[in-house]
Amino acid sequence: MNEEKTSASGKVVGVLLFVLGFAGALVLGYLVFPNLLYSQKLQPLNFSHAAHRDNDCDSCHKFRPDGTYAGIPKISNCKECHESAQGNTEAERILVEEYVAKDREVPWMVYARQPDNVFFSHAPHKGKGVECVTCHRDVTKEEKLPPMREDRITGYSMTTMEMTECEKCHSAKGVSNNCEVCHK
Amino acid sequence: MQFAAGAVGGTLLTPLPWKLADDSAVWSQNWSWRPSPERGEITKVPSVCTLCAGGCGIQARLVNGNRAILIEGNPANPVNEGSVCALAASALQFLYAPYRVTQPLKQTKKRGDKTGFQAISWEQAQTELSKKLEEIRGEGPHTVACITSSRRSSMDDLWAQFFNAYGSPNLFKMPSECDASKSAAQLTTGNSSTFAFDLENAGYVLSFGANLLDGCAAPSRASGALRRWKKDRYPVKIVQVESRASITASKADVFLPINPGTEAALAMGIAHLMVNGANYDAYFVKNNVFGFEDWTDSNGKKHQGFKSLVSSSAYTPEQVAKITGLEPAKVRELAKEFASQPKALAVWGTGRADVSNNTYHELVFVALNALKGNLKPGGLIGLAPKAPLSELSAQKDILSENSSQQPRLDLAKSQNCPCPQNGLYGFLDAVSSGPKYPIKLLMVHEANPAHCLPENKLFAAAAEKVPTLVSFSSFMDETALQSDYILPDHMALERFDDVIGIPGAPYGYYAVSAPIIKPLLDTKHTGEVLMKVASTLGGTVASSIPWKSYEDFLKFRVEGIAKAKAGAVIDKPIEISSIKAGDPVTSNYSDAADLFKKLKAGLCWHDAPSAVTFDKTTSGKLELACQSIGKNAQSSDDVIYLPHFAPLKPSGSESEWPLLLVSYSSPRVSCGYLANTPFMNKLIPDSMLAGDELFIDLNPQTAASLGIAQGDQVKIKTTQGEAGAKANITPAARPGVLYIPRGMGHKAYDEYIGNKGVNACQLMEVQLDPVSGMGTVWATRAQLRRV
Amino acid sequence: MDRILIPDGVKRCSFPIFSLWILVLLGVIGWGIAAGAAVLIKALNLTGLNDYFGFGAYITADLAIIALGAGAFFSGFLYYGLSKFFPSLKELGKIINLAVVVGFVCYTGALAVLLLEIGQPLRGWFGYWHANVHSMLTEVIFCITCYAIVLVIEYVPLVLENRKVSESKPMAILAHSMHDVMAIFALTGTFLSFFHQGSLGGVAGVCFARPFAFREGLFIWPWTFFLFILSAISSGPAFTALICKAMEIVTRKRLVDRTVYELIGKIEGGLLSFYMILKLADTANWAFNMSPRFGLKLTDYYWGPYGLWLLIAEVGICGVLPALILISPKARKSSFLLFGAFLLDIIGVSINRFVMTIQAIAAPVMPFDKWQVYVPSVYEVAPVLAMLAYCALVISLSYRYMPLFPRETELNR
Amino acid sequence: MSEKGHAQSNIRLGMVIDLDKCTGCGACSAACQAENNISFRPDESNKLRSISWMYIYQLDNKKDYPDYKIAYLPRPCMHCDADHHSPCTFVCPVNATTRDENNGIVTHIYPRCIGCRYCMVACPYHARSFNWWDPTWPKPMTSMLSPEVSPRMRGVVEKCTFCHHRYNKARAKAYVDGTDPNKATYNPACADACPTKAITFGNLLDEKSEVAKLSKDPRAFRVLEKLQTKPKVYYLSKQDWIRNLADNSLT
Repeated sequence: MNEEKTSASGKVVGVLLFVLGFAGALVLGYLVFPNLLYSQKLQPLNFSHAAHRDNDCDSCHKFRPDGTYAGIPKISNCKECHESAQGNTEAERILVEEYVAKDREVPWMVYARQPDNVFFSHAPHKGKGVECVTCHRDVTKEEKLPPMREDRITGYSMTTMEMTECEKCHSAKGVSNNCEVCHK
Repeated sequence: MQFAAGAVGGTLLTPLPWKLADDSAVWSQNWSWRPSPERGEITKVPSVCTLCAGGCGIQARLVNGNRAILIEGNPANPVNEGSVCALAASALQFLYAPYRVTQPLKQTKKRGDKTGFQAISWEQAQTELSKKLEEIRGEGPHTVACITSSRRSSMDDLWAQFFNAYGSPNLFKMPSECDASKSAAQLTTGNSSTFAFDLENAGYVLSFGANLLDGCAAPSRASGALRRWKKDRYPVKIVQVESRASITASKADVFLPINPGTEAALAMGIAHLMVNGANYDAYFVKNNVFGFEDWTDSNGKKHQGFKSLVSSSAYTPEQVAKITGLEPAKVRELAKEFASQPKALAVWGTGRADVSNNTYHELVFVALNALKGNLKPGGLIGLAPKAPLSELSAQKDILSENSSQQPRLDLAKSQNCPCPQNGLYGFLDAVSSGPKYPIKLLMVHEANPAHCLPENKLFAAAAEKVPTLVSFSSFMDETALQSDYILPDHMALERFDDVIGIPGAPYGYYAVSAPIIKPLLDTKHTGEVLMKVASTLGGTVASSIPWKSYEDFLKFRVEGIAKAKAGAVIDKPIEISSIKAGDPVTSNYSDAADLFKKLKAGLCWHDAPSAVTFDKTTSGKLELACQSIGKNAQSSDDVIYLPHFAPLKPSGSESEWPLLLVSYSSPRVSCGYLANTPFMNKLIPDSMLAGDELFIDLNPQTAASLGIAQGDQVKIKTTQGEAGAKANITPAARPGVLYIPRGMGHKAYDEYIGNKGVNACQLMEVQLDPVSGMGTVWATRAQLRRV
Repeated sequence: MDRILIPDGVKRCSFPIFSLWILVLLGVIGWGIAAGAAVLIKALNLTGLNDYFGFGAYITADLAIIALGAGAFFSGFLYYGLSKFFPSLKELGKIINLAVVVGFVCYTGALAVLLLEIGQPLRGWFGYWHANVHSMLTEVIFCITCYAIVLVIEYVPLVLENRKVSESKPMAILAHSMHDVMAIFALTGTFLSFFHQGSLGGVAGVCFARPFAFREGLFIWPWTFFLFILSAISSGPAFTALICKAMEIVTRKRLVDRTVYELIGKIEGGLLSFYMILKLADTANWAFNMSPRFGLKLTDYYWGPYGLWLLIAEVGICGVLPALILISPKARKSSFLLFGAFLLDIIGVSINRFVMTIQAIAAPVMPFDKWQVYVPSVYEVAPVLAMLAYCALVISLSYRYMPLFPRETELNR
Repeated sequence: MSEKGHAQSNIRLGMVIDLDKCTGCGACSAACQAENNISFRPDESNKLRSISWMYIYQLDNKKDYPDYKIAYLPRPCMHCDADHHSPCTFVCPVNATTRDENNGIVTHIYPRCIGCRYCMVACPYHARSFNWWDPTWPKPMTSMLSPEVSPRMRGVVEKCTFCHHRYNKARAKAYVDGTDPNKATYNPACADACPTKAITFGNLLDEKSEVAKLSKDPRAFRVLEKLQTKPKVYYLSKQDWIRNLADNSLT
């Protein structure tokens, strides 16, 4: 412990070390950490929204009579056109061979999937005129499905809407923010 | 050190710690070991509940059509009007029960050894069963027997058809309260039907121990009746007569506490006062009742009539008071009230849905209602009408013809009964103690006699003598566990079934229970197993059972209704009790196919009530002197023909066994073929069960005399067996009487169901009714001491 | 062995004996940590808690230990705050370090136990982030945390005074400068502590559907807010004094002047008397005014093990009696009476915390409800004992290695 | 804000239970368990640790045989409408339990709950249950879990929600049908199940609703009215001994 001797250079080294630690932490926190936290998964097959542009959104993404939203269509919906292959892409082959032919549902991963404790109904949002793209990505020109990025700890999709976002819009529009409006 | 400080400072500025803290909380909100129910489209599928005989309309909620999540009442059904009971509300816990039998099993070790069950294919199971039946048939088909449920279902008729064609008389049903009603109806009216009560339209209800709200045979209907009685304006007065301050007693306006089993004495006492005071429907009695006055039989012999019997000194209010434990003044007051109330109805029961009553007592209640004129057309008592389903008739070959010479095994022994009925007890007794002929194969369908038959050791003793025991149970219950083969049926919600009438209901009722979901496991409809076996056996057995599927069989049965153009389908809510006997009900279906389609969609068929007819009796009147009893009678005493108070003495002496044990049923405990569900376990109060210990109810007075305190560990010993329990001291119990709930004490199933308390059936004594030969249960002599 | 760490001029027991004592304490702490870990891993079913007794031993122990730890802030308040006006309070400086240590251990210990108490410890921080400003518990969470931080800041200079540590110059400077600002912290702490002692009282007092605990109609609602502050300051210093006395007995040394004890006795006597007057008024109001309005009688609140003896013990034997002893200068002269009264005082306040936590929920409110009895399981007892052992451990270490008592050298010369 | 200390809307959902019709059969409670994914354990006889949103109390008139009478009192959450706050919502440190002033439902959100159990301490009706264990189901029975109610995790409190998920669904349907979502009606599972139709549910502020009429019936009472908790669950009985069990001073 001979502090007096090393004090001058020690200070410089100390500041340097501090800056190094500080910068290292920033790099770790902002660049490395997100990549560690989120996994990247590919959908079972590619779906090109752009290729389906001539259809209405509603012809696949529909409301059920009880007011609930069906979300991603079932294989029966795909089957209406894709009973047999419509082209020779790999995705087409997978769809027809693996799912249509075997009458299995495609295990799509939902980018906006909310956890079990959330009650979300599309009906009031649509009823109040909220556009799809307010919350979802614009898919009209999308050729390739983006990879699914899932939080390894929580299992949430990176693009799942967070509660604060819901609350912001609700309060801006004067809609109730009471817990049970969105939780079940 | 500086590096660390910098790193800490820097880290705090990045999202890392905050995101991790948030994520750990979010992680705790979505733990992977917490089940996440699959989402999807929710649909409703209507059906009819067949878990008990009540016939309620239900609807199931399904997710994506393949996962049932809820059973609700069907508002379109007139019986339950959208409601459900606790059992139906938890019905899915049977469907998804861990203790279901997942595929056919064959016992390869000792009976009862769970590890000895070997999975076999349906092919093998059916082949082995057919082969056995074929072998036995050559040696004498009457040595095959079956015990089936007491529900009213076409399955009963299919079994009967099979047994008739096969050639065995030994088909038995689990005991039911309706057995005695059937006997009484047979004796007094000559009809093979049961009495029906117009509960909804009664203006005054005098209930002799009927457990209307404590788990009766048709709980929904009783609940609906209670709702109507408790209306705001001019509510219906309810008087409950029994020994325990039960739920029904508490809901009643007046509770008359009596000694257990003495209800009929009180009814005789009321009749005594009505007759002596000439306060009865003399017109009806004079014109429609035989045996009220003294009568002469076909041999010209004179006999005493009911009038002279009931007005004798044996049934004075003082005598009745002595028997029942009531005050004479109470008896008088009650008699006056009952006689003077218009639309007064006397209902009765043994306090339990699953055991027969004493026939003479049954007759006493019929007589009391007859005095009130309730059995006249348009009266409050009718006969349960039958849906005109297509009749079955078996073709017989030489084997079945020959074996029909053989008497039913219970009759072989108890041939002294003048009016023999469903003699399961006689049968079991005969099998275990030197039968006239052996039983080589016993099948058990929709029944669990090893557990829920009072004095269940009789079944165990009989089963020991039977080389092959086959169970069709969907569940690994006590009986299935003891079987050599288990050929699991679909669970009730996975199969076609039907409901033919509702116990005690005056209106005609028929409903088809369609499956709500595809079978989950490798199970098979027992009806279809019978069809398959019959076709393998070939010949007349096969031609008697020509159907390929159970649905086809039901279609065939429904054709009968369509042919008769009878009744109508209820497609909008109606007040079914407002239909009177003889009211026209216009059919609203085009043909059999249309009718079946509607029934399959969960709608029910109904028809107007039918009045009591007396044209089938010898006298052409309501026979209070039941001449048919005389046929096999050993006694020449006139009283044997007449309704009278004739308690069957429990065995043991009062000095040795100073207490009486009475079992009771609770709507929160399933006590029949179906065990309790985990949901229902939650409903069991802590005054009934603590851990695995059952509570026996006793009066504070009884407890004081025995030196027992609340919650004490006790030993109960009856003439039939003994068990450890805890004491629950409650003023609901009559002094000197112990009460034990039924349906507890299962030994099979899983950790959620098994090992909870004591099975009442192992402690209760059964006595054979001298008229019908059926087992009756009311009280068993017992001792209780603190341990 | 550890000679160089021990302050100059004082005698301490031999290292092996000290190690043995520390090992015993560590054993208890280890046992408690194991039990606590089991609770965290296997969930709260291991405890004796149930749907009736949502609060149990953890909360009772926390409330009691925090009340008793109040000696820290109140002594600090008197010493740093009031001694300018009342010079006689300067005497308290002789024990103030111990008061800080006691406060520090009580609060940090309580926080650790609090973590076990909640069903979802990972979400514990929701209390700060999603706070409900109406909840008394929010106040408790905030104040306890803040005050625990203050206590850490107050405790650090003591550590820095260790002979070995203070050899380092920056440390000595730090210690010195921290001492200078200690008054500010002490007063901040006082404010925080007043506030949260009050909110702990509020926790029970605001349960307006729990007639046993609910208080209104006297002064500001919830009235228990002030009662809890008073009871805490009228017992906290007594607890510190009692610990000091215990240390004197164990170490067979004199650590503070007797005048300090008597001063504390005098202060506590006054406060306790004041508290008792209010408590009696409160009890009377509760028993004869509020409860009848809720349809209850005083006797409805007492049953079985939760008998009226609790009220008699709390207010009479452990309330009025020590108050009377402590306000009498003559009685304060007798060590037996003085320390006996301190003991009764802290038992009294502990009973109060027990009653306001456990009995408040054991007493049925619905007429058809039944009394229930709460029995803590070993998983609750062990962490609580471990917390006490932790307190003893820190106090032992502090005493051995830090100059806690400025007068120790002189008194034992 | 009104005098009551909370915003007023014209919807106040409430319930009336006719105790003279209730037979204690347990259908409401069983239906509630099925509807709300309530977990169960092999031994449910310790009622102090048994999760039940609709607990059925057995009342008795404290007389001797044969005057002894019992009655049943099903107890959902009372959804107290006390001024400013319900007893429980007042004390929750993390806003996990709140009262929706748009409809009066007292809600409890599991992902927010930290499990401090202060709300249970505050509730005099024992309407709240704690998850002392990890909720688990025998394997096949996970198939009967409803996706409309989220299964809980251990360490959180739960209670009756008046089946608010059904309300949400009814409102969503109203949007699709183009009707007024504020007029959407629904029944909780218990009211649907009741075999004697003893349970009536609806908007207490809608003068024409059955529930509003019954709540003003001379037979109507609430439990512990003296505590000013103002439950939105009313009971009906003609029998004095039952009515007297509503408040302590009456017994």
